[in-house]
This record gives sequence, C-alpha cells and structure tokens, in this order.
Amino acid sequence: MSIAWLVPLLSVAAFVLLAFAGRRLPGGGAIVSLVAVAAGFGLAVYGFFDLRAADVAVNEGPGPFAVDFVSAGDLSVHLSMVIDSLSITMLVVVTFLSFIIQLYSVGYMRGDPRIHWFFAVVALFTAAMLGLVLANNLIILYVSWELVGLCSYLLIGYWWERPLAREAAKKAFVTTRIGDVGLLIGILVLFKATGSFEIDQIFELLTAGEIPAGTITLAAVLMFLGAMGKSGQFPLHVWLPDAMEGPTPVSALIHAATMVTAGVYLVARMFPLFAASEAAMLVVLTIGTITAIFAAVLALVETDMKRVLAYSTISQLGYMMFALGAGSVTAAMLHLAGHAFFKALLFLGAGAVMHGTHGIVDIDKLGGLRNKMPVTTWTFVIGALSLAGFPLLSGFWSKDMILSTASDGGHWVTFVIGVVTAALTAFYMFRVIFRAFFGKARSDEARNVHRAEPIVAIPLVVLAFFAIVFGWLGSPLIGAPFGDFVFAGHHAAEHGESIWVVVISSAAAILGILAAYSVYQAGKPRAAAIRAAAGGLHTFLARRGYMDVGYQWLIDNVSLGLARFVAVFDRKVVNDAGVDGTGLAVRLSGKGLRRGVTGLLYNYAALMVVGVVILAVAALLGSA
Amino acid sequence: MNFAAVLFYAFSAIAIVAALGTVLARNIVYAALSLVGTMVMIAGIFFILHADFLALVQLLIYAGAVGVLLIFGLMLTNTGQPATGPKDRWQRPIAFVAAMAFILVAGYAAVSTDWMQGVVPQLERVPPAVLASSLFRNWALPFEIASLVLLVAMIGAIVISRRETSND
Amino acid sequence: MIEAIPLDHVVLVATTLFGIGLYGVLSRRNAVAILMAIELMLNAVNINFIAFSMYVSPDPTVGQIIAVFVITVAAAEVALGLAIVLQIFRNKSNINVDDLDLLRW
Amino acid sequence: MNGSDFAFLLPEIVLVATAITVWAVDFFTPRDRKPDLAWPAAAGALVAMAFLAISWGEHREMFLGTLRLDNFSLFFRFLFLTVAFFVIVGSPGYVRRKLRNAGEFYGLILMSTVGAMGIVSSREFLTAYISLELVAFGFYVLVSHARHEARSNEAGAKYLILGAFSSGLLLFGISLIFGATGSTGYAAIAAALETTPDFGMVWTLGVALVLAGLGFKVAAFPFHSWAPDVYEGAPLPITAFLSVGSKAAGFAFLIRLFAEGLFPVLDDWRVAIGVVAVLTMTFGNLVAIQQANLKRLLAYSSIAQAGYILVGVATLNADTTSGMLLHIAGYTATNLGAFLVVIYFHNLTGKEGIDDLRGLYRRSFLLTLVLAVSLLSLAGMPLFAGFMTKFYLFTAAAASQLWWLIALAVANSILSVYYYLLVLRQAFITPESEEEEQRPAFRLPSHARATLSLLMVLVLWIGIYPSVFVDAAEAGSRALFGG
Repeated sequence: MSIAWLVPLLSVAAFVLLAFAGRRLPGGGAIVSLVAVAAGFGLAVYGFFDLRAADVAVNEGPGPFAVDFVSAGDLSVHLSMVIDSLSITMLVVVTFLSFIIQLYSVGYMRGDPRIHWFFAVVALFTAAMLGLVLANNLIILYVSWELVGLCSYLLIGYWWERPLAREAAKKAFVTTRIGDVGLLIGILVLFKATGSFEIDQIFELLTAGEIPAGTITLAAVLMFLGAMGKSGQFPLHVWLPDAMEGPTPVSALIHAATMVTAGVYLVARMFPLFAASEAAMLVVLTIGTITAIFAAVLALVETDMKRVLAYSTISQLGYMMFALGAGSVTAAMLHLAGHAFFKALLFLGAGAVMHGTHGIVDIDKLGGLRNKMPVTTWTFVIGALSLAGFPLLSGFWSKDMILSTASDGGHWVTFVIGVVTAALTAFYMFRVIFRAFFGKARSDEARNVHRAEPIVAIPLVVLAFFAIVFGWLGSPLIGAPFGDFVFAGHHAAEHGESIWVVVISSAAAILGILAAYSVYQAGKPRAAAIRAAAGGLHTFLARRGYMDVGYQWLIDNVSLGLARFVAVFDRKVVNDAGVDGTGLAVRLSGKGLRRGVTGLLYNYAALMVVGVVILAVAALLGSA
Repeated sequence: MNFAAVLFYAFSAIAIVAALGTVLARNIVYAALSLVGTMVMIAGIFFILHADFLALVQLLIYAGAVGVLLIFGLMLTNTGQPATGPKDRWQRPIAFVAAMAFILVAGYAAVSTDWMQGVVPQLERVPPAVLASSLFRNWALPFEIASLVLLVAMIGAIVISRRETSND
Repeated sequence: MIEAIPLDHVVLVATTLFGIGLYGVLSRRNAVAILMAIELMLNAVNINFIAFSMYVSPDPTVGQIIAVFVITVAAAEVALGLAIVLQIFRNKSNINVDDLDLLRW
Repeated sequence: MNGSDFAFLLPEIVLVATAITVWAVDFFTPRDRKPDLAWPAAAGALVAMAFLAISWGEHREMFLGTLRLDNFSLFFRFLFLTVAFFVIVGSPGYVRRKLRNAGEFYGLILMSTVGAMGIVSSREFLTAYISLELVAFGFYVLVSHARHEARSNEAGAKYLILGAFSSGLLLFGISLIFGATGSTGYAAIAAALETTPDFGMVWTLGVALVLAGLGFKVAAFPFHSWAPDVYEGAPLPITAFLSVGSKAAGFAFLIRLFAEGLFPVLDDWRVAIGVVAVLTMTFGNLVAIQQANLKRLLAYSSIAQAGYILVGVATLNADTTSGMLLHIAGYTATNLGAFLVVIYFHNLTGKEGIDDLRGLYRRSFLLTLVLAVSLLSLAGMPLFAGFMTKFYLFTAAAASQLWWLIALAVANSILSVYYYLLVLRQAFITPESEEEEQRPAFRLPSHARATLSLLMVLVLWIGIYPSVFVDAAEAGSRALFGG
C-alpha cells in the first residue's frame, strides 16, 4: 500500500487550509479536518485488510518505500515509511479516535472564538502522529516526534488567557524536551554505529551482529529516555496531570489515546534493538513497573476527575512499558489500542460532565449525576470497568496478557506489583464513580446539570462499544487473532494464559471495586476516617510525592541560579553601590569572574587577553 | 658588537622607555609626545634592519601625520575637568598582570625558539624599486583593497564628525 | 653589519613594546590614550614583520609590504577613531571610557 | 593572470562602482528622497549576483595564488550579496525615521560586502587581513551612523577600539606564524608545517592570537563582549548585517585558514576550539534568558549560534565544513527574518522591548508568523531551517568522536528553546490591556511583505527540502578538501 503517505498528508492539507482560511469557514471549518481524517481512516482500514491478506508481522512489512529527501554525499535521508502490522494497527487506532474525538469536539467546542485554530492544530497533530507511526527513518520519526510535542504545547495552552494553562503548556514542553535530548543523542549514536537512519537497515546490521553490545545498550537507553518523556514515565511524568488544563477533547486525544502512547510505540518499533540488550530491557521493565504503581497510588487521593484519569493514564502506560520490558510487543500493543478506546471514552465522559456542570471537575463537588445524565454515567461505568480489568471487558484481556507475560518471564516482583496496581486501579476508578455519579449532589452545578447533546453522546456510545469488545481480539477464547497479527519474535498465543493468572487479576479488580464501594458508598464516614488515619501519607500523596516541588526547587536553584549567576557576571557594574554592600564570600568568589563583562571597555579587552590564555592552555593540554 | 648593534640596543631602550611614558604619563599630552618619540625610535630600528623605505614611511606617517592628528584630537577633547574616579579599582592591577604575563610568555617563547631552522638569513638591503614592483605586481590586490579602506575611513570620518548646517 | 643582532632580541623588543601597548589599552581610561596604546601595539607588530622578513622569509619584501599596509590601516584607524571620539565629546563633553556604559549587562 | 580573469571579479567591481555612484548621486538628491537610494544600491547587489554566475564551477587562482575563486568563495560571495540585498531593502523605513546621510549608509554596506567577499577568496594572510579591515571599517562607520545618539556613538567607539585591539592581537599572531614558517600564504604555511612542524610555544601563541582575533569577529566567548553592546547601540539594519554578514565572513576566514593552512596541526587545536565552542553557546544561551530587549536577546542568541558553528570548526573535515556552510546559510536566512521583523516593528512602534510585542498576532499576522518561524528555526525546531542544518552539522561532527562536545551542543540547543518561546509567548499569548486592544493593525509596505515572505519561504525550504542547499554546501566544501 504505497499510498500510505496520503494518510498524514491529508491532515497536513487540512491544517494548512484551516490555519489560513479556517476563520472564514462556518463552524471553524471542523468539517475539513473531519473529512481528512475520515478519509485517512478509510485508507488505514484498506491497508489493514491488504496487510492481513499478506500475513506479515512486525518489521516484516512489504519493505519500506522511499521518497528521496536529502541525498548528498554520505548523508542521505529518504522519506521512507514502513507499513507493517505494528504501524497499521496504530494507523487505524489513531485515525479512528481522531475522527471520533473531533466529532465530539464539534459539540464541545461550539462557540469558542478560536475554534478554527483548535481544529487546525488537531489536524496538524494527527498528521504528525501518523507521520511518527509510519516513519521508517529516524529523522522523520524525530521530526514528527517534535511536531507532536509542539502541537501538544499549543493545545495545552489553547486557553492561553488562563495562567495555569500557560504554565502547564510550558511545563509539558520543557519536561518532554528533556527526554528528547536522549532520543536525539540515541539516534546519533545509532547513526554513528551503523551509518544509517533507516530503521530496517539498522536492524539488518543488528541481526548481523555488527553493532557492539555497549552501543546497543547505550542507544536503547537513550531512546528510552525520549519515550519516558513523551509517555510520562516516572520521573518525567510530572507534566501529564498538569496538561489537563487543555480542552477535554485534547486530553482525550493527545494525553490519553495517542501522543502519550508514542513512547510505547517507539519502544515497540525499536523492539529488536531493546531485545538485544538485557540491561535495556531491565531498565524498561523497572521504570514501567515503578510508574504503574506510583501513579496508581497518586490517583487514590486526587479529587480532580480529569487528573485522576491522567494518573490512571500514566499508570497504564507503565503497564505497557513493563509488558515491553517483559518481552511482549503483542500484549503492549493490545493494551495500547484497548486503552486508547476506553481512556478516550472516560475523558469524553468527564468532558460531558464538565460541560453539563459548567466546568466542575472536583469529585467532592459532584455527586448524583446518574439521574440527570444516564448515557454519560453508564458509558463511564463501562469505561471504568474495562480499565479496571473487569472480567470479559476489553481491558481484562490485555491486562491478563501483560500479567501472564510477566509471570511467564519469571518477573515475580513486577507481577505482584501489577496485580496490586490492578486492584488500586479498580479502587480509584470506582471512587470517582461513587463520588461523582452516585450519592447526593454536593453543589448547585451538580444539581442543575444538563444532559449531554447527541453529538456528544454518540461518540460516547461508540467508544463504549469498543471498550467492551476490542480486547476480545486478544482473547484466547477466540484464538487471540491480535496475537497472530501483531507479534515480534514469538507468537503470544503460544503461551496461553494460565487460568490462575485470570483468577488472580479478576479477583484483584473485583476486590478493588468492592473496597471502593465499602469506603465511598456503603458507610458514610469511612473515607474521612481513613484519610485521617493516613495523615502524613495522605498529605505526601496529595502533594504528588513532592516531586513537582522538588523539580521546581531544582529549576529555581540550579538552572535559574546558574543563569542568574552568569547574568550577574555579565551585568554587574563593579563600582555599583551594591558591591560594597554584598558579603565577603560573594566578593571573594565572584570578583575575578564578575568583573569580566561590565559595559566597561577595558574590562572587555582584558577578558580577550584571558581568552588568549585559555586558548593557548587548552591547545597545549589538548595536543598533549 | 658593531655600530649597528649598539644603535639598535640604544634605539630599543629609548623606544621602550618612551612607550612606558606613553602608557604611564598622567598628562595626556606628554603621553602623545612620548608616543611620537617611540615612533621615531622604531623608525630608527627599521632603518637598522635595512628597511629604509619603511623607516621613511614611519617617520612621515607617524611622527608627522598621526602624531599631529592625535595631539590635535587631544586638544579638542581636553576639558581641563578633573577625571572622575575609576569605576573599576582593579583595572590597573589586572592590566599589569595581563601585560607582564604576555611579555614573559611571548618573550620566553621568542628567546627559546630556534627561529632559523635551516634558513640562512639574507640580510640584504631591498632597493625601493624592488619593493615597489612587488607592491604593484604581487600585491596589487591588497593595495586596491587598502585604497577602499582609506576611502571608507575618509567618508566615515566626514559622515561622523561633520558639523551640520541648521536645516540639515 | 646587522649580523651582530640576533633575531630573538629584535622579537623581544617587539614583544615588550606590544606588551606595553597592551597594558595601555587595559589601563587607560581616556579614549584617545587607548587609541595611542593601540598604535604602539601595531608598531610592535611591524618590527616583528620586518625582522622576520629580513631573517627568515625567502622573500625579503613580504614583511615590508605587510608593514606598509599595517601602517596604512593604523593611520586610518586613528582618523576614524578620533572622528568617533570627537562626536562623543560633542554629545557628552567627556571622552572617558568609564562613562561609556549606557550599553551593558 | 590575464585580462579575462577580471571577469571573475566583476561582482566586486560592480559593488564598488555602485557604492561610488550612490555616494555621488547622493549629492544631487533632495533630502527626503535620499532614503530611496536603497533601490539603486540593492539593484547593484542583484547585478553583482548575476555576474557571479560566471564563476559557477570555475576555479581560478589570481595574483600569484593569493586569491582563489572556487566554489567555497562562490558560496559565501553569493551569501554576502544576498545579505547585503536584504539589509538594504529592509533599511529605507528605518533610515527615514532615524538616520541622515542615507547615501553614505547604503554605499558603506556595499563596501563592507566587498570586503567580506575578499576575505572568503583570500588564501593568504595579508589579503585576508586587509579585506577584514575593509569590512570592519565599514562597520565602524555604520555602527556609529546615528551620530546624535549617545548609544550609537558608544557602540561605535567600543567596536572601533576593541576591533583595533583585536586586529593588534591578530597581527601579532600572524607575525609569529610568519616568523615560524616564513610565509603568509596558507599553502606555503601548510607545506612548512609538514617539513618543520616544531615551533613550540611560538607556534601555539601565534595560532592562539589569530584565533582570538577571528574569535572577535565571530563573537566567540570570551571575545564576544563587544557584541551585545554594539548590537544594541547600532542602527537596527546594521545589527542585522553584523549578526549575519560579519559573522559569516569571520567563519569563512577561519574555515579556509584551518582547511588550507593549519590543517596539519588542527588536531592540537580541536579540544581548544571545542572548549571555546561550548563556552560560547552556554554563555550565550544562559544570558539570553535574562534579556528584556529584543535586539540584545538576538545578540546573545547569535553568540550561541556562533558556538554551534564552532563545533564544526573544532571537528573540521569535509563533512563538517559542508555542515557549517549549510548552517550558516540557514542561520543567515533565519536571523535576517527575525531582524527584519524587529526592524519593521520598530519602524511602526518605535519600540524594541520583548514586552512590546504583546498582541502582535492581532496587529500583524505576517510579522507574527515570520517571527515565529524565525525563532522556532533558531531554536532548532523540526520543519525549520535551524533543525535541519544543525542536525546535519552535528551528525557530521559526531564522526570526530568528541562526544562531550556534541552532547553539550545538543543540550544547549534544547536549553535555548526556552527563551525563544518566551518571546513567542509575548507575541501570541500574553493578554493586552484594554487600552492596547484598541491599537490598530499594522500596515506594512508591500516590499516589506515581499521580503518577509521570501525569507520565511527560504527558512521553510531549507528546513523541509534542503537538497539544493546541501548540494551547494558540499560543492563549497569540496573546493577546500577535494574529492
């Protein structure tokens, strides 16, 4: 299917049209973006069947096809893309969700003055995400990767009048860029070792054993750093909860279903590289496990509905990562796809609540919504059940597959943590449900909530359907067709799920739900009592483990401090009244340096002489 | 030691003393006069080094034109006001350290290097005709560019410092 | 007759003059005095060029030619420098480089 | 050298003739028409560009090998003419508001361009040096051109004094190299180094001094101190010219010198230049974060950019040279775009603070767009020139195994995103006061729209499909390294 490049290109075209003429189109030109992505979806489905007929697996696609991009001297960059089961799965999921969520946005964003900009950026985001998925070339991948980040920045800060949104946008951008440094250096390391940016060529050299083991580990870990940033893995997860300042459809599309899975996709795409290094796999496994449990615990105390979902996303991404670390691309991808559906559903449900209550998301202020918005309530419950891994729903199958992978691989610590996380997941999701949808309304807004309009409700129902059935693709009951389609190395279906894993994980989910019921629904005062008993622990969690504070401290004291130091060095007039007033320590430490650049000509000249000395000394040392 | 060498060391010593005067003299006019003195001594060194033409150029341009220009500039900008205190009390010590370091390092490098690795010095007087032919044949291009530099400097000096008529 | 003067002595004189000029640039506060110190540096360079040209270069004219150009540029620099300094003097009645600190930090 | 060789110098001759004509015509032009002398001056640059085509693919040595017209010099000569064209075309509005002596102003820009074109073609210290002085003298005058403004005077004085001081250092260095090798020609120096490579400290000192002198021109730390002050004080179009033209000329000098003359000893200098590169970019980026004035921010940003290019010098080979040429071309288009926005913004509002950009997106879509494209490109975001060229440069540099250098360069380019976004935030996000919301939209002259759009297209072109530029850069690199 060599017309795959059309899929992202359609959305690029939509972006260009919307950015320049969107203002003049009715409804902000949403229709343009919708048509583009719908067509993309059609192409993706066609490609899926095409590929299914060809029966090929990950990295065994019908060969990458290329457009010459830069070709000069040693460095040639082809615009090459790859269609294999991995990318086509993502292609279908991304286009489908993008379509559904944009449809929902038509209702949700109605009346917003900048609506054309919203759809333009969503279209650009979709294009970038698709480019990332299709890339067979690490440069294309990196470019799309950055573009995805840029769109995320623009969309989180979409309501730029709000200071919180601006801060969140900046935080997301800076945090993910930290990971991106790793990715870029990792790409360069690979290029250094192989002389190629083409993923398939790199793998050829890899299987031929031409890349030294140390380089493999280094490259894999560096690339994983990029995945950690984008997929919100501990300790780079701090931006994701704050990113909920963006419009809810954005949270659903970008910060739950697609962009944040880019990290998981990257690891899956580069899986042969990771698999070649035990150390790298261990890093992925460990980080994934820590993330899964850490985020689930933080979700326990969060009262902002969207933020609970954000932590849940982080936790589930951790799940996917440890699935990869344990060696199963199939399980990770199944969970990725299934999660995309039910998490989008949950976010859109939360959005419907916000819409109905005019912006209330604090579950302490909600309650009793069940009667006023039945469709929202029950679809939300389905989503939550699926997420919790309730038997026979979508999430159940993928979670089982992940846990079996862990148990089969003998990763018992991870297995236990995975089960505990499953229980916690069920608990916090039903905490939200009982607090928000059941019981009595605790605010006027919750009492006067209005029902969701059809264009908002229809996507919910469609997504709820998939939240129930999608995971069946991975069910051993019907022969796990997904495992036949997406696999790397070995067929997942070959190691069928042992029944005791199924029992344990089902029990964990049900226990979690029951516990939530007993704490938040059955007996009234228990929640408060537990909170009181937990005391310091609760505070610790409510402050998100003080990680944001810690990072802020680091930024304030280390990086800004460094910047400030240099500025002072550059700025301070030496004879300023300030100098004599400042302490002796400052004078002793900064005197020689600070007088360097002061606006005074002779200081500048003196600095140049110092420079000659630096150069000469460095040359003598460097040549020695 | 022959006469030329004696002259060379004498000129050098005077040049260095005068140079010190240039950078140390409190009265700026004395400094300018010391500079002219240094230039004359350097012209002498040129002469001893068989660069007669350069010695002449040095005398004409420096001792003549530049010296006069500088003194002229000093007269124009001399307000007689006492200078304000320095903004950087460390200026002179740093300058001293930097200059001493430079002289010691570069001087040591100059003395310790075997400059004449296999080269036999020619030490012949270059006739002005040879110099001129070299200048206008081999170095015609830099010569042209130098003329542009002078043109730019001239126009620049006029643009920057001319007094304007009232309607200008 | 200049055989009695070793090349390193000439270079040493040039270096010393250059260093003195350097000191002048770094220590003077009068803009014209700084220009004068720069002249000193450029002249020291000329001594070097002429000496090297005589002693080591296969073509004894090169150094002298360079010196001619350096002198030209140096003179032009003084002229232009004085023009700017004069303009500053007109605007501020002062040519102390300490006071040239509108632009900083 | 025969008469027909002069045809290859026609671009320079045309520029000089144009400059002198403009100066002459200036006498007969009424005061209020003088700023329009920009058009003949710009036309001269275009004509010169046309004559440049003669040199395409030709390699000529003239004046006993002191001048070499090859693809390397062709690349830069074309670049300088482009820069001169855009700077002149971008000037009239500013000149009308702020400057007198318009004719001299444009003529001097052309003269400096001639100097820059001389530098890139010289294979010999004296010719290169005197060309460098031609560039510098032009700039001394241009920087102090707003002669009634204390800031312009001050910038001019600082630039002249420090420039002369750096020339002194450079010349002393050249004299030591001359003393050690007996020649000023790069080829002869390289040959001498092959046979008698050991001159010990004199050699080290000589090269260090030359590097200091050239470091001054490209504003590398710690020879950069003049740059922010001079950039801030100079008339805006000249700041733009300085930040791209003068810098590129300095780099061209450096690259040719190291490739053709000092290559045998380059290995001794890689670490030293690498250290300077890292200091330069780190310093530029860290201080840029603190700036409130747009010009000053761009000044520190251009210091940082010099640091990236120095990475290429430290790892000099055929590949990194083409990387540097490409990056310089991309940086030139990008920075010109950014400065033209600042110039037009200043013409319309008289302001140049970052705060003053508030609400820009509402007042002029084009200005905001070009500013965004330029800054994102400077920040090295994908799709824009800055990413592509930096990527190409760093990838080529990676072959040197100087991993610490590459890693720090990449880290720096990511650090820099922060302050570029701060500027964009003002333009896009920071809310206006009610009073400010009443301000009318800008009206840009049509030539401004045209030049801005052209530069934006260039930046995107280089960022997305750089093949033709890569080819040109590689041709330039091959001229030095063969192959």
